[in-house]
This record gives sequence, C-alpha cells and structure tokens, in this order.
Amino acid sequence: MLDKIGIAKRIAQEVQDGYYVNLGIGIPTLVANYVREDIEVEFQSENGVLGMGPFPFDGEEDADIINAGKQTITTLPGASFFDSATSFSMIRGQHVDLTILGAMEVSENGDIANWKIPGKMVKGMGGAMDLVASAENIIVAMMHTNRAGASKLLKRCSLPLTGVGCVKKVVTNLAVLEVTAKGFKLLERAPGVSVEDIKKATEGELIIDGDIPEMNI
Amino acid sequence: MLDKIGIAKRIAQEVQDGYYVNLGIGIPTLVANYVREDIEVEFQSENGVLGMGPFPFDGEEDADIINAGKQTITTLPGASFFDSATSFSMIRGQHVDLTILGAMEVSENGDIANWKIPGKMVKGMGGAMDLVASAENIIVAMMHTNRAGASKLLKRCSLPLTGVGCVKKVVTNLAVLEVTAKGFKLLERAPGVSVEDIKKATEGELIIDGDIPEMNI
Amino acid sequence: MISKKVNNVQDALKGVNNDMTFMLGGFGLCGIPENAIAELVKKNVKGLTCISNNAGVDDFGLGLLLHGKQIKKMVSSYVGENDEFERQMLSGELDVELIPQGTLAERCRAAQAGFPAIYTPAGYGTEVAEGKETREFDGKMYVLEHAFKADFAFVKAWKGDAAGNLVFKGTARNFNPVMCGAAKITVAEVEELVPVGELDPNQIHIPGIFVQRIFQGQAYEKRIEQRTVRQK
Amino acid sequence: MISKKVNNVQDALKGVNNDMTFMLGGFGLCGIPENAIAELVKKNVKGLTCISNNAGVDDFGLGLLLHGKQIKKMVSSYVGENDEFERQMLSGELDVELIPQGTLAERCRAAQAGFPAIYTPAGYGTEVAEGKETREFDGKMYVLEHAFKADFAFVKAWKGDAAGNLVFKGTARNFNPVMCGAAKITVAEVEELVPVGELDPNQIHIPGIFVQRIFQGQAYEKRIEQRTVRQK
Repeated sequence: MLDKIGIAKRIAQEVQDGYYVNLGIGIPTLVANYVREDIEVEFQSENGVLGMGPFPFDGEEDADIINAGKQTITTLPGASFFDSATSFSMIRGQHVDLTILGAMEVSENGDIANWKIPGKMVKGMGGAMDLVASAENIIVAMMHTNRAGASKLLKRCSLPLTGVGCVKKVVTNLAVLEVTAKGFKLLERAPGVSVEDIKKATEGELIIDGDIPEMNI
Repeated sequence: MLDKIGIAKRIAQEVQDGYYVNLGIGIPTLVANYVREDIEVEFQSENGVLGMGPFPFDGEEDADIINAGKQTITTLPGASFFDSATSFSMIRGQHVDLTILGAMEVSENGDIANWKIPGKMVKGMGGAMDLVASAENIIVAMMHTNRAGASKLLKRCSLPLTGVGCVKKVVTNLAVLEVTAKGFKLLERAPGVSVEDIKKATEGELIIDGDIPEMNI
Repeated sequence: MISKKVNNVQDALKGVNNDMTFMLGGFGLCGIPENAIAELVKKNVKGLTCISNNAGVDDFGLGLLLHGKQIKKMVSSYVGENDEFERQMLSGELDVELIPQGTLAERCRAAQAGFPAIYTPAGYGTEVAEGKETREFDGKMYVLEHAFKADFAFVKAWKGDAAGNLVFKGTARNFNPVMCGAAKITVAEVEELVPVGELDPNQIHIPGIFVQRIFQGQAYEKRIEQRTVRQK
Repeated sequence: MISKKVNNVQDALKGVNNDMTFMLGGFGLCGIPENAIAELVKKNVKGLTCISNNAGVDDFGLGLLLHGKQIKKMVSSYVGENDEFERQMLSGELDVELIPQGTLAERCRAAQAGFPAIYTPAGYGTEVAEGKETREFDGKMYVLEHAFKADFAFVKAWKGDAAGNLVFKGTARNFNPVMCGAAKITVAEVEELVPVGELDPNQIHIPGIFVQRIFQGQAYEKRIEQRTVRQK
C-alpha cells in the first residue's frame, strides 16, 4: 500500500519528456519532486505562470510571484508570466499536456467530483472545472477509499460533479487504473496489495485482464 | 462646395477632447491634419497601434512601424503596440470613440456600402465591417454624388452592404447630414451651396427643418 | 496624449455608489487593488456585487468589505480562507455565485472585447451549467456564458503612466488585464506612476484606451498568503 | 526547459505537405514569415489553403506562392496590391474567402484558446453573414463564426528563445501572436534567437507553450509597401 508520497512517485512516472504539466493542490503538488531528472518538463500554474521552479530561499520570497495554491515560488530560465485569460487559453486550448489533480470521487465512466460536499462550506471549483473539461490527459491522485472505508471509485459519483467523462487514469494507494469504456481497468497493484484487496475497495466496474503486475516504484 | 480638404476640415470639428479616433483610408486620413491643437486626441490604427504621430522624417522610416494603410508612421509619447485581437477588442468593445470612413453609398436608415462593386475586382473589407458594426459614433466622409452625378445618399443602398443602420453623420462636399429615424436631416450647407442643390443631389429622404446654416470652416 | 491621471484615490472613486457591480483584480491577495478597497471601506458603500476570483482573507482584501457587510453578492471561483465569508454565506446574508476560473476570466474578456457571450466546455454536465444553454460543436459539449456587466473595474498594476498604459509584475498580473475596459469605468492604481514616454510602447500590457482613471497608489502591504520557502 | 529550437527552416517545415491549411502572420508585408514563405516556394507544395490577412504583393510575401500557383484558397480580409492575385481570382483558379479583419483575428484566437466559435457583430446584415447563424443579444445582432482549423501556423517574431518564448516589435506584431498555438504545429522564425533566460518573463508576448518549433531566421528584407515620409 502506498502513502501519499508513493502515489506522487508513481504518478511522476507518467510524466514524459517535453510535457507541460498542471498540478493541483495536495498530492499532485508532490509529483514535481519525483519527476525523472533526465527529462524536460515545465509546470504551469493557472494563476499565470509557466516554468515554475522550487520554493524561494528564506528571505527571497516575492509577494508578486505565487502559484495557484497562493504559495510563494520561483521561476526557472525560460519562464513567463501572463494574464488569466491567456492562462486558460493554454488549458482550454489543450496546450497543457497533463493535468494531475485530486478527487473525492471518480466514476467508472470517468466523471470526477472534487469541489463540493452538500451541507458543508463550499470553497469553489477554482480552475478545476476548466482543467477537467479541457485536458486530454487527466490523472487523478487519491486514496482508494475515504476515511469511513467506502470506495471512492464508484459506478456513479454521489457528489456534485466537477466534470463528466474526463478522467483517463487513477492512481491510488492501492492501484493504478485506466478509465475505459467498460469501467476501471486494473493496470498495477501497489506493493503488497492483492487483486482481491482492490476488488473489495472498488465499487465501480473493475476489469481484471490477466495477471496484474505490482508497481515498480 | 467643399473639396476633399474642406470635408476633412469640417469633420475635424466633430473630433472632441479626449477622443480615441480611427481614421479610414482617403479623406478620413486627412482629418488628422485639421484637428484643433488645444484638444487631446489619440489615433488608433487597426493593425495594432494607438498614439500614432506624423509620418517619419526621410530616412527614419521603420518597416516594422506602419498604419493600416501600410504607410510608414511614427508614434507619440504614450503610444502602444498590440496584436490584432486586442486591436479589435478596442473597436468591438466600443473603446474607440469615433470612426471616420469613406463610403460609396449611404442609405437614409444608416446602411453603408463601401467595400465591393459587383463585377469589379474586390479587394476586401479589411477592418471596415468590424468598425461599422461596433462603433457608436460613425461619420462618413464622401462626395455627395458619384462621377456620373448620381446621388450617393440613397433610400436603399444598391451595392453590397458593409454594415446596417450604423452611420450617424455624413459630411459631403455639399452638406452635413445627420442620419435620423426619418431619414437624412440636413444640418449645414457647404459654402455657396443652396438647400435646393442638396435636394437635387439627395435621393434618400431629406429632412429640412427651418433655416439651414452655412458651415463655418 | 489623453490624460487619465487623477490626484488620489478619492477622485478615482468618484461616482461609486450603493448597489453597484464591481470587478476587482487579483488572485488571492496577489495583485489586489489595495487602495481602492480601503477607500470603498471608508465610503461605506453597501449592497455591492463584487466580481473577483477570490474574496480575500478575514482582515485583508475583500475581507475588509465583507467585515463591514458592504457586499450583497460575490461572483468568484474560490472563496476559502475566510471565516467571515463562510459565516455570512451560511447565514444567507451573502449571495455567492461560484463559477469556473477560466469562465470568470473569459466573461471579463468578453465584456472588454465586445463579445456578448462565449461557449466554454467548463462546467458542462455539472450544476454550473444548470439552466444554461448548452451546445455541441464537433462532438464536444459547451456551455453558453454571458459577458459580465459592471459599473467599475478596480485594477492594480506595477507601473503606469498618465495615458493609462499599464505594466504588471509577475503573477500579480492575473485578472487585472482582463478587467480593464470590461466595466463602464476602469480605475487603475499603480505602484509607480512614471512619466509618459518612459514605458516602452512595445512592452505595455494594457493600452491606456482601456483605462479611464489612473492614480499613484500608496503604502502597499502586498501581504503573502502562503509563505513557502526552502532553506539555503 | 522544453526546447523548441530547430536548426534551420528546412527542419522547421518538416511535415509540410500538399493540400494543407496554413496560417501566416503579418499585416501587408509587415511582420511576415519571410523564411518560411521562401522555403514553401522551394518545397513547391501545392493546393494550399492560406489564412492570412493579406496576400502579399506580386513579387513578395504570399505573392511568391501565388506566382507558383501553390495556393488553392485564400482566407483574408484585404487582398489588393496584387495583380497576379486578381488574375487568378477572376479566372477562377483561386478560391477567395473574404472575412472581416477582426473576425479573422478572433477565429485564430478561438482556435488558440479552445473556443469552438464566437459571436461577433461584424458582417451582420451583409453577404458575409449569408448562410451563417445570427442571434440577438441585448437588442444587437451577432453572427456565429467558427474557430479556424489549420495544420501549420507560420509566424515571425523579433526575438525568441529556445523555450519558444516570443517578443514582437512594433506593428509587426499584428496577427502573429493570435496564430501561435492556433494550428497543430506553430513554427516561429525570429530575427534574433537569444539565450534562454535573457527575455524578461514579465515581457514575453507569447509563452513558449504556444510554439512547437523555433529557428533563427536569415536575411530579412522587411520590404516597405508605402514609404511615407516628411521632410526635415
């Protein structure tokens, strides 16, 4: 079973040379730390920066240079700043190659819910609805089950949706799954996790085709 | 009766302090030379410049700095360059206060035709259709009649339209006319031109209300 | 050169009134019009509709207007980080319309550029699209979203000149440029009002035609919401 | 940093083929991709559809492609200044679609930004709107115009870097920025390819994400169409 860092490490393997990547808040943000060093990747943040670097050194932070999580950041050579319309031109226009974001629920047809829980304070969707409606390549990073032990990979999402039929891949603490026309296709098991464990934790249609390899992290 | 320069001089009186102005090719271009010197006006050209100045001195022309007529120009302090989408945001978004352009025909309801003569080589509308569809304040500069002596102020345009119901004012070699719901309202006569002369030269509905003053140029 | 310069924030906010709709630039607390917000607090105008990506924090940014119960409705994409906001929203005192961030940006840009509405894929199939027209183009579904209408846009730039030309810095740019010219009156406050002619005409982010009033801002706090650093 | 740099115009034009649709930046002869056009002439690709505000003059710009009868269709707003163009159009060899200049710009921008279509007032009530959907918003009529689809966009910038970032000069900017990222592959040629990091991130007109290939252009002629001067 993976922890959050494990999930981030596994997703980092999906990042390919030449990719522009948008990382959501939470586990997705950690992915940046584990991308192979021999490939070139640029990180976009929807508040208006391309070519984000690491956090600034203590004392060098600039209030005018932040990411979409409102964290102070730095930029790398080749970076650029732009306005919000241009930023979403990159996203809506499918110039960003990979979007990684967290979710509360994913359904077997690729719907995602990650912005609202009825009855609780709603903070808003931020850029998530634009990202999921536009990105061609969306990977969800999340725990396989919620704190009560209920599956987050469902037949149908119970929470208000963020987007429909958009998720391509899900990486959880238990497994890597591809969203196909027939449901969640199990691709890999987390270390020490059995196919049976994954079956039990998955409410949506689970497709098990032949031997399922263990992840190589 | 006015010549082209006279028409330009009369239109220049319509330009008010604080106006952003877009000038078409031909007579409209001349208007810039006769704007009062005690007011502040900025000229926009739809190829992407705001704050145009006079032509450059001989030897100082820059191939990268032209107006929409493809003429080499200069810029004044406070000028800016921008892309074509931004340029038409200024026009479509009604940030340009006054548009002055030439026409082949204007109808009594404010339609304008100035881009195409069937059977002849068509050069295109350039930015004219965007300008006339968006501008709140459009003044047409033209001769009252064509070379054959036929009126260019018509009940209905005979040529393919550039825009519908958009012209607010027409300044010709004979008169200044306002386009109203009831037709062309005669506002001023050119020096030495009688109301009768204007009547004869106007095919569209002409409204003559009281004494018509002579222009003061 | 048409001058847009006004002497101070008081002159810049002339005509501001109760029940108006405002656009306010900024993302989080980054690039917000601090001077305009402070003056709106002083003027104590009420019943406002505010279009702004975020709603500030409890004691800064739009949180200051929320504190005085000046805002009737917020149109935003993300409104966390603000307890008073949550209280007013849950009690029903505050009306909140949440819309996707890219939609918010483009509805501003539509107003700026004279487009009545846009088709965006964002929110299709979600409650954001409820009651809205949807339409298929090339096998993909889109939602029709209308241009905003606002009385004032308050934006903050890094540098500007009397002609109204603006240059922004870093990610403090964000929504500020798309709000310029998107309201009846655009008020720009700048950290540095430079002499006309000093800004390179080639490097102006917003030409002055989109700005009606500009003034030299004072005493910028530029608060950082999430100070994240690494050690040397 | 993701490098977009290619060594020369030949590499930049790999994949270019007969019957493709191209976008070409420039207004008149100002800011046109001279190197790409010259190479297209050499490659002698035929049956092209070219989206470009103008069609060059007889012996320069797109006129060079017209001369070789390489263009099947032009989509432009203004095509004067070109005798060969007129001859081919009147003889029926060349198909011409004339559209308003602002519509042309925005149909490019729609493709760049992922919008399927836009509503513009330009051309309503004219033959440009014939056969197109029209619609009223707030008492004003608009025409629905669709995003362009193109295989290559050829643009010309003043400065650029290997990351694909571009800076334009003066009115040579024009349609170039709105065409970046509006085709499957955007090829940028620059007068000066500068080291990565030299361009101020705050002053980049087009971020590299919108550009797939960039190369150092050669021997720019930058011809002036209407040399207008005054005497000292």
